[in-house]
Parts: sequence; C-alpha cells; structure tokens
Amino acid sequence: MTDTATLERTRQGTAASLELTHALAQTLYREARLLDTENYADWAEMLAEDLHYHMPGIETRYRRDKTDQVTDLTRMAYYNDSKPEILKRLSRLETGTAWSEDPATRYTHIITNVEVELTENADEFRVYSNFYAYRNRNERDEDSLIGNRIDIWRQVGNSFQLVKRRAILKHNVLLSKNLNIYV
Amino acid sequence: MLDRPLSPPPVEVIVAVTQALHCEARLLDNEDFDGWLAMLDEDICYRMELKSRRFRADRSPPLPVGPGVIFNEDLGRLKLRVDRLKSGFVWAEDPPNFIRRAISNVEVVARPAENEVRVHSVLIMHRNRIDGTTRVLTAARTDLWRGEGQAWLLVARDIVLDHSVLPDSNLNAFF
Amino acid sequence: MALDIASLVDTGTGRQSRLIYANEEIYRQELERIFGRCWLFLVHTSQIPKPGDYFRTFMGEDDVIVIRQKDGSIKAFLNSCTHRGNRVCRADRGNARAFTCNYHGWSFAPDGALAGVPLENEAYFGELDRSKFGLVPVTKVSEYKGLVFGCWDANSPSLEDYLGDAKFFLDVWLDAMPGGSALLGETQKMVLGTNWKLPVENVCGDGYHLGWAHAGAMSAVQSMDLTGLSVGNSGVDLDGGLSVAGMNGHMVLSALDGVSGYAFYPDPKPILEYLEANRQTVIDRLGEVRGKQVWGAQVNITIFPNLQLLPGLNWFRVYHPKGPGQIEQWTWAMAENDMPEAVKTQILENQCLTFGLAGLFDNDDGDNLAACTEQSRGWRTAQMDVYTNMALGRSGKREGFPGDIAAGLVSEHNQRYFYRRWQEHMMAENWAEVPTYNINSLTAQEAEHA
Amino acid sequence: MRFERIGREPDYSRYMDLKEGWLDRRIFSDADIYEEELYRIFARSWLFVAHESQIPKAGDFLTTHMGEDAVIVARQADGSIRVMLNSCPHRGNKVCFADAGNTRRFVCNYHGWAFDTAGDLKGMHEEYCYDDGDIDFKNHGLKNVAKVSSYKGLVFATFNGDAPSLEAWLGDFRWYLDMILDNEEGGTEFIGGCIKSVMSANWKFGVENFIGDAYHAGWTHDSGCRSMNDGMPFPPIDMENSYHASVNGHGWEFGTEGVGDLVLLGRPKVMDYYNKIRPKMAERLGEMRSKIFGSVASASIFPNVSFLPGISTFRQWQPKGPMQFELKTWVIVNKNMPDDIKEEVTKGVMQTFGPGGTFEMDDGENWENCTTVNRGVVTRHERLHYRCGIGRQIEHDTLPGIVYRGQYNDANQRGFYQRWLDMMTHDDFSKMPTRPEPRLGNVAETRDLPGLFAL
Repeated sequence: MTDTATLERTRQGTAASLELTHALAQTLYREARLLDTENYADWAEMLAEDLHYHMPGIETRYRRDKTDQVTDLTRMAYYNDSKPEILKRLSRLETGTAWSEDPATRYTHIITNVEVELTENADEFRVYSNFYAYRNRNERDEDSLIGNRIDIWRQVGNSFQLVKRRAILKHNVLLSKNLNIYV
Repeated sequence: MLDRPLSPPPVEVIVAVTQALHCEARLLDNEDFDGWLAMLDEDICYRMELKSRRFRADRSPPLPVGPGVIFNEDLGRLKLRVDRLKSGFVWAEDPPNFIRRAISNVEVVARPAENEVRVHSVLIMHRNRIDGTTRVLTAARTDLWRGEGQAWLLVARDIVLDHSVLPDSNLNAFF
Repeated sequence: MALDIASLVDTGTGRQSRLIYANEEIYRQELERIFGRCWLFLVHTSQIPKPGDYFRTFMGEDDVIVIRQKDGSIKAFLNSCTHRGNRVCRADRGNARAFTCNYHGWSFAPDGALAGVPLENEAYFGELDRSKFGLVPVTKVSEYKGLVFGCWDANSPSLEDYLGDAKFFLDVWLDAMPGGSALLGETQKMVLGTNWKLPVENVCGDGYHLGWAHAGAMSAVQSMDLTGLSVGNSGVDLDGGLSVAGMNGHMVLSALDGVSGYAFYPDPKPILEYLEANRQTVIDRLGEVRGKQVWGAQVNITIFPNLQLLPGLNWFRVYHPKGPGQIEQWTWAMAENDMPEAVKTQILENQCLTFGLAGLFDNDDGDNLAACTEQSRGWRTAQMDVYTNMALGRSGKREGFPGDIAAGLVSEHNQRYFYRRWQEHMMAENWAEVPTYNINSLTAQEAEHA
Repeated sequence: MRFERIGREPDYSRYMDLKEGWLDRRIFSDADIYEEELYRIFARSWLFVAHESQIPKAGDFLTTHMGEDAVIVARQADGSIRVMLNSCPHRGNKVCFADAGNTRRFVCNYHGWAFDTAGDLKGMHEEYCYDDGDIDFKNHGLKNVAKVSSYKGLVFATFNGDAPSLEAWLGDFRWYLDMILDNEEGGTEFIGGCIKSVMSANWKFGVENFIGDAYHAGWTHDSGCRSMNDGMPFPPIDMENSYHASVNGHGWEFGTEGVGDLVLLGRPKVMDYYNKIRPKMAERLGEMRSKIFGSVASASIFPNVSFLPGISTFRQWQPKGPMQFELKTWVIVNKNMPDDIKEEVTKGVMQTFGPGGTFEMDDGENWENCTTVNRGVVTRHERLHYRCGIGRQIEHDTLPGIVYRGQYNDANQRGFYQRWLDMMTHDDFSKMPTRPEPRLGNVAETRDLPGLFAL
C-alpha cells in the first residue's frame, strides 16, 4: 500500500524528499514530547497564527446516510478552534486554579504512520499521521484515545508551524469524563 | 538538551538509530536476551525511577535516601536479571507471556558527539499474560546511543512509566 | 442470608473453604468486621516527620489522610468532604497547611477542622455550624515505636494490647538500635488480582514455596546459605528456624542465624560489617536470644490483618483490599536510622531488585496468588476446600520465645493461626466476643520461673 | 403501568432529612437503590428523548435511552413522533444501531424481522417458514412507550400510562422553560450532532449540580472563568436579587443581572445579539424573564436533563449503573439566529462545556471522586451537608414555584431530592404531592397569563 501511495505521489509530483520526510517526522515527535511534558508555551509557538484545529464529534450512522460528519464545520465538534481560541483553552492551565490538573496527569503521545506529501504551496506540506494518546491520572484513572490526523505544516525558516489539523478520534461515546489532552 | 529538531535532520543517523531501537524491541519480544545484552554498552546505566503523585506546589523536601527505583541497573545487574529469566525456574514466564513492543516518536534531540545521539522515544508494551488478560503499559524513554563502527550501543536509558499504580502483577520485562 | 462462618474454616484440620477467597458477601463482612474493627497500619512516623506532612492511605476501602499536627501528634481523617463527599486530597503525600476541596472550596485544617467556607456569609449567612462539619476523624490513632495505626472501633483494645507478644519481634527492628527505624523511598504500588488473604498467608508462614516458586531468583542472587531453605527445597534444615503464632492473630517466621536476612544481597559485605559492629549493642538492648539469633536473620512478621514486614530482607508491605478478587500492594524499604547512608542506599536498591515492582522474587508470586483467587471462582471449584495441614499438632513452647511455636520455616502452622483469627473476627458481633490470647507469653513464663 | 419491583416497601426516608438538610451517601453508590431508581423514577417519569429539530422529516429517527432502556425516536409520516423500545420482540436484538438517520424500516440483523417507523411488524426474512397463526403481526411490533408529548420543541416520553400530562408534569416550571424555548419568534433547534462522554459518577451529581449549585462555580471553575473572561474571577453574586426556584423537583437557580452566563460564553457577538433582541424578549415574556435570561444561571428538569440558559449547552445524564453515567451534550440555539451567531454559540459551548471545555474539565473530576469515595464502608455511612440557605424561603409575586432568595443555596437540590423521595416512596402516582401547588393552572401559554405572571 505504501508503495502504491509513494508511486502515486511520485506520479503526481507530490512525493517528499527523504530529508523533508524526516524533518517533519521529527517535528511531530517533538510536538508530542512537548505535549507529554505539558510544555504548552513551546507548543503554542509551533502553531501558526492562522491555525485551524478541528476535531469533529462522530455519530454512528448507517452507510447509506451521507451526512458529512468529518468536514462539516457547522456540526458539533470537540474542537473547532483558531489559534486564539486554543490559547484561551490553554490559559486555564496558567490560572493556578485548574484543580483537576493538580496533581498532574501523565501523558504519552505515540505518533506513527507518518506520511508526508507536497502541496500546491511550495512551503506547505500535508502530513498524515496516527496518534495513540494515553493518559493516566489519580490512581487508576486511564484513557486511551486513538485516531488519525491530517495536518498542513508550513516551513518557516528552519522549522515548521502547524497551519491545519483535523484530528479524527475514533470514539463515538468519548470513553472518558473529559479531554484534557491535545492530540 | 537541545530542544529543536536538528536542521537539516541527520537522516542517516535517525534511520540507523531507529533501526537499532526496532531491532532491540524485536530481540526483547523474541526473548533473545543475549542478543539484547550485546547491544548494551558495558557502562550502561538503565533507570526507571519511582514516582508519586504530588501537588504541583507541594513544599515537602525530597525523601532522605531518594525516591527509590524500579530499575537502576548496570550491566552486571541486567545480566543477573537475564540469568534469572534463563534459569528455567521462573514459572511466571512459563508458558511465556506474549509481549509486543511498539516503538515510536524516535526523535534525535541532541548530538553531543559525532558518534553519539540522545534519542527520545515512546513505547507501548502490550502484554498478553498467562492468565489470558492483556495489560498495556506505556512509557517514555530518553537514551544515549553510541555508534561503534557499524553498530549502535545503548549507553544510558531513563524510563518514565505512565502509571502510578502498576496495573500488573509483575514486571518481568525490559523497557 | 446469614453467613455460616463456622463452616468455612476448620483450624483443627487445616481446612478452608474456597468461598472465602471469592465470595462477595464474605468480603463485605470482612470490610466491616475485620477492616472496620482491627488496628490497621497507617504510616511510619519517618514518612511524615514535620508538622503538615501528610500521607494518603486506605483503611479497607476507605480513603484516609494521615497528617502530622503542629504539636507533633498524628491524626487521621476520612479523605472525603463533608459537603458533597468529594475527595479532598488527591496527592499521595506531601506537606500542606490545609486541604481544600476542588468542588466548592471548603478547606480543612490539618486537625480536620472546617477552616474555610467560601462565601460563608453570602451563601450561608454565617449560619453554618462549622464545628459539625470537620473531616471525619479515624476513631483511634496510636503509635508503637514509629508505627502508626488507626482503628474505627471505639471498643477495641489498646494498640499495645492488640499487638500483644508480637511486640517481642517488632522490637527486633523498631528498637534494636538506639536510633530507631525508618521507611525508605516512594511507595511501590501494584495491582494484583488476588484476594487479600492469599499474600498474607503466603508471607506469614509459607516458607514452603520459597525454594520452589523463587528458585530462579534464588539461583540468580543468593550469596549465602539460607539456613533451612534451598533451591528446590532439597536438604531443608527444619530446625533452622521457627514458625511462631498464637499471638492475638499475629505471626512470625524467624531464622535463628543472625545474618540470613541478607542472603539475597549480591554483595552483603557492607551490611554484614554493620551487623558485626553493632551486635553487642543489640544484645545489650534486646538480650542474647534476639540480639544474637534474630537480629539480622530472615524474619517475617505479620500483624493481623494486612501488614507484613521483613527485617533483614527489609521490605515492609500493606495490602489494601479492592473487592474480593483484587488488592493494591504497597511496599517500602526498611532501615535502621543508625545504618550508614551507603547501607541505606544499598537496602533501598536491593529491596527494589528483589521485592519491588520489577523485583526478582515478587515477579514470581503475583501470578500464583492471582490464579489461586481465579480458581476459586468457578462453580465447581468454589465448592472445594483448600488445606493448610502441614505439620498439624506439632507445636509447643520454646525457651526464650513467646508464642505457640512449630519448628522450621517450612510449616503451615502460622497459616492455621491466621485463618483462626480471621474466623474469630468474622464470627464476633463486636470486640467483646473476640478472644485475646498470647500463648506462652514471656511475662507468664517469667512469673512461672519466679 | 406497574412494575414488579414497585411495592417492596423500602423506607427511603431514612436516607435523608431535607428539613434538617442532610443526605445519606448511600443513595450515590448503592446498587439496590439504583435498581429501584430505574423502576420507580426512570420507568415512571416523563423523560426527555429528543428535540423536534433533530428529526424534522418523516422517517427521521434517533436512538437514545430512557433509564437504561434503549429506545428509538422516530418521526411519522403524519408528523407525529413515536418512541419505541429498540429491541426486537423475536429474540431481543437491537434493531437500530445508528445514533441517527432516516429510514423507512428498522430491520433486525438476526432474522430479518422488519418494522416500520411506527414499530409495526411488516415482514421478515423467509416469512413462509411460519405457519398461519404462528405470528400475530399486530402484537409483535416494537413496543411503543405509553405516552409521547412535546413542549415547545422538547420531546418527552414516558413508560407510565398513569403519568399526568406533560404540561402538568412540568407544571409552573414552564414559566421558566419558556426563557430558553420561547425567547424569540421561531423557537429553538439543536445544532447537528451530539457529543457523548462517560463518567464514573452517580447520575444525580450531574443533575443536582446544574439544578442549584451556583456555589461551586466560583471555586471549581475559577480557572475556566479566568480563561474565558480575560483573567477575571467570577463576579460577586447579588444575594438580594438572585433566586432558587423549584417546581416538582425541577429547578432553576438564577440572577437577574442578565449577562453573567453570556460573559462566560466568551463570545461578544452572541452578547450583542441577545442585547439586541432583549427588548422584544421583554415584550414576549415580560420584564422579569428578560432580565433573568443570560444571567448566571443553571437549571435541571427532573429527573435527568440540565441546561445553561445563555451558555446554551443542553445535556442529559443517562444512568449506567450506580457509579457511572453517560453525558450527552447538545447545543440549543434560536432558529431565527443568523448562521454566524449559531456558529459562535456552538464554538463557545464546546470551548466551555464540551469535554475539552475550560469548565467541563473540572466538573467530572469532582463528581467521580464524590461517587467513588463511597467504596469505603465507613465513608458511605457519613452524611452530607445540604443545609445552605435553609431559612431563606420567600413568597414572590412574580416567580412561580418554591422560591428561595439568594443564588448560593441548596434549596433546589433539596427540592430535587424531595421529588426523588416522593417518587421512591409513592406507588400510586396520583397520590404524589405537587410541590408547590401550581399557580399556572391550565393556561397553555405562560405569556398569556393574567396579572402577575405576565410581568
């Protein structure tokens, strides 16, 4: 499958170089590490000013039902945020009164299946990846969130900024009391 | 620790270390402990500290003799653990538990020397246990790997386990 | 339906019904009659040295905060807000001036008093009687030489009486050296799919499993001969140790060589030097029997119902029940304050190596205990009995020691006393119906001599 | 309709003394009490099942739960709505696995029994294998609930044939409900989709929190408030001009300053919108209600629906055992709002009260801990304090219901548990007290009321 996709990209001229592929993979891993260590200040620096961060809520529907559950932005979504809106959420953690985050939650983001392709904009790249976000808080409170992401990353100097992210969580009922975790 | 991706990325090193990590995981999954020991530098420092849940603003001092460890191993102690596993008397591992390690986020975070890299990675350990239950443990690791000719040797590993109460009845496993 | 506790255990023949390991109703009664009644270990004073230092633990399934007061005393409270019941403290340990509930911000002082109520005038018009809404205190809290226990039952005997002649052995750790004792390290917590009684009986008397279950670990780390035990249980010296019971439900296994506690240290030299250097001090303090033979030897002490400590191997452990088929096992390393730092560090590290979360010995036990529990849940297996009938009726008095004593570490003498105590508590409506006994008590022996 | 467990003569009054202001914690964790709740409360109450806008067209359906019973809510060809058990009468399999959609038939996966949207059995796979007389088609449809009824867009259903009318069930609480359901011409609708999450907490903690607990907001949600409101904490509450109102276990706690909840939404455009329509709202609902709307407020409908007027989250606490509930969250908006305002409201709700919301993230933690701490046998026998503001009941000229002055109060919570107790102890629905005696009587529209209520 990978071969086919790679060939397809080569045919379309959207195949990314080895170096670019690794540079973006390393960027995703760094992002994951920042989130694991609650380093939200540095994470916010990885977000472009024109960021759109979307995580739709997915209902269980019959196949014949053509309701667009993923890209229709007028439907219910866990996140449908601009950068200022994300920053607003993050500012809760800086108040010092987010009681439920103290003692701290432990996180691991596992990012895998990274695919990189070129886009019509020379400085922007589409990156597909899968995430397994694990968190453990209190004594035995644990959650596993699994899904895929389709990102656009923009090259800015030597680094990259996240311009678009659509994260599709595979839950119907969120099997948790909240989502105090970014993926 | 350098906290930016190296630019340009040292592609060859990333690929080589990633291969070493995958190889290491495979050896452990297959219980090829001698093969695994051969990947370790003779000065290996292999650690997993104990952690407790504390309030962020807690004012109590550190514990007098330190927090204690789950692993604080040099090569000798790792060999000792391997000897036990190979002794034939470890009934808890007979029949074997099925362990699969998934390694991801292999990030080269620093290159202190031409032949040394500091590597951050995360691990999911899926253990299908003798009693039929499955336990999933996750952890983050920060390693120091040293290139020696064609081979890469593990020099140091710090492991952070994401569980405050170990959800399993033993840790007969290496991370 | 009333439980027929009398039929579940027969200490005369060493028989237990498997129901006691899996039955929900029996478990509920245990929470009330054993964990709601007995003195339960809360904390070692070394873990909360300063005012405001606190430690979170459980009494049965009740979540409890133990905290050092300004005057140096120790109090314990239910970790539950009196307003809506929320946990008021979610950290494992720390130092605090107050515990403030996340929900509405009611805050409680270290002495449990309701100290702050947000909007007390606006919302309650100053009419809230704060004195009635402090944290619920544990009925009795008491200390024995550093070990702090709590008890819910106002009619229980004093802690000293509860411990009875087990104090004779506890002192081998708590009072051997003038500096006293300490627990080291963070709490090592692990979930085990076992009934809480199985690990207790495993350590309280089961020297039998050691040479078999731990053969791999023993072959890997054993550095000296452990009197009376060996890999594969061959060549057991049955007089190398004692199984001591009949002390109010507490039990002790003790080797008598004064060094074998350190048999599983790959390098026991530093600790042996410490033992040698201080042996006379301990003999002076505790007498020949304990100073020469017990101090430094492998000793397993079990304080009913769920505390076990092994001076020598130096691990200290509490089992918190979480339903009939699950426990949380909490472990620390033990030390004497007079030990040099290097020895303490070695003890902490070796405890983790042998009986920690990735401990070579511990890793052998978990699955056995879980399977014993799991195998008691079947419709047919639940109707079966299990047996602790090794060396029945072969016990008696031993010069210089309290208790009803069987020879050797390989015996099931202690387990029978454990289940006897369990049955006594489960059948008793209240403390008055629970018998007190310290068989062959030394004070009685002395009186006899006189 | 009577159920097997009714009449087991349990004495639930020993679990609370609402005159003294305490509750026994066992009602939040005991498995037997929970079972009784399913029979006595969820199988007998009017339960919210849908908003009409979720199923506008014939054949539209959604699936939900009434208590732990799975049901299908379906729009009929004649425009009416039916609610039926989502379980095949043949072997009991679920017949509809989707959350929502449009269909002509519900066909069971197991043997192909097919039902129309009214629940009538219409055919099956290999129908010939049954002989004449084997199946009475009329009696083997999907079991319909006893009654379905709507109030201004909200659809309720009950398994209980003896239940009073929905209007009587809601009673004077309609006066308050109209503030969210009828504050503008055109009524309301739900934004598409539903966010669901699971908490290890007793369902009553969610309901009682929204029914009256203004008190927790300033503490629990300090971080959320500061993040949404430029670092500012909750404004002080005006205890003279804020209230608790309780009707038959339903409750609404509110200020009269008109803006508090709107500020917390953090969306200036939405604030502007409501300010613009407020004069019309006053004409429509009277001065008082136009001032209440948008204030710091929260409300619950007995037994398990809650909402925040102004913030526009609308939610249901679905019981899943004594120590778990599933929270369903929707966004309710006025149908006539421009699209960009609807979008602003939706984003605001998910930023505050979605699972990743700045407020929501702190609530669940509390309720879970309030519940799970009762695993302890000593802990669960301790009482909880519900006495706040117990002496502050007033008679109010305008406000219907049992009214207490001052928003920091446990009055609505006590009202909720009083209703809980009434339902748990009364076998005969008709003998259950109405608390308080209704003022509205049979008037269909609260805005058409004569005299005081029109103010």
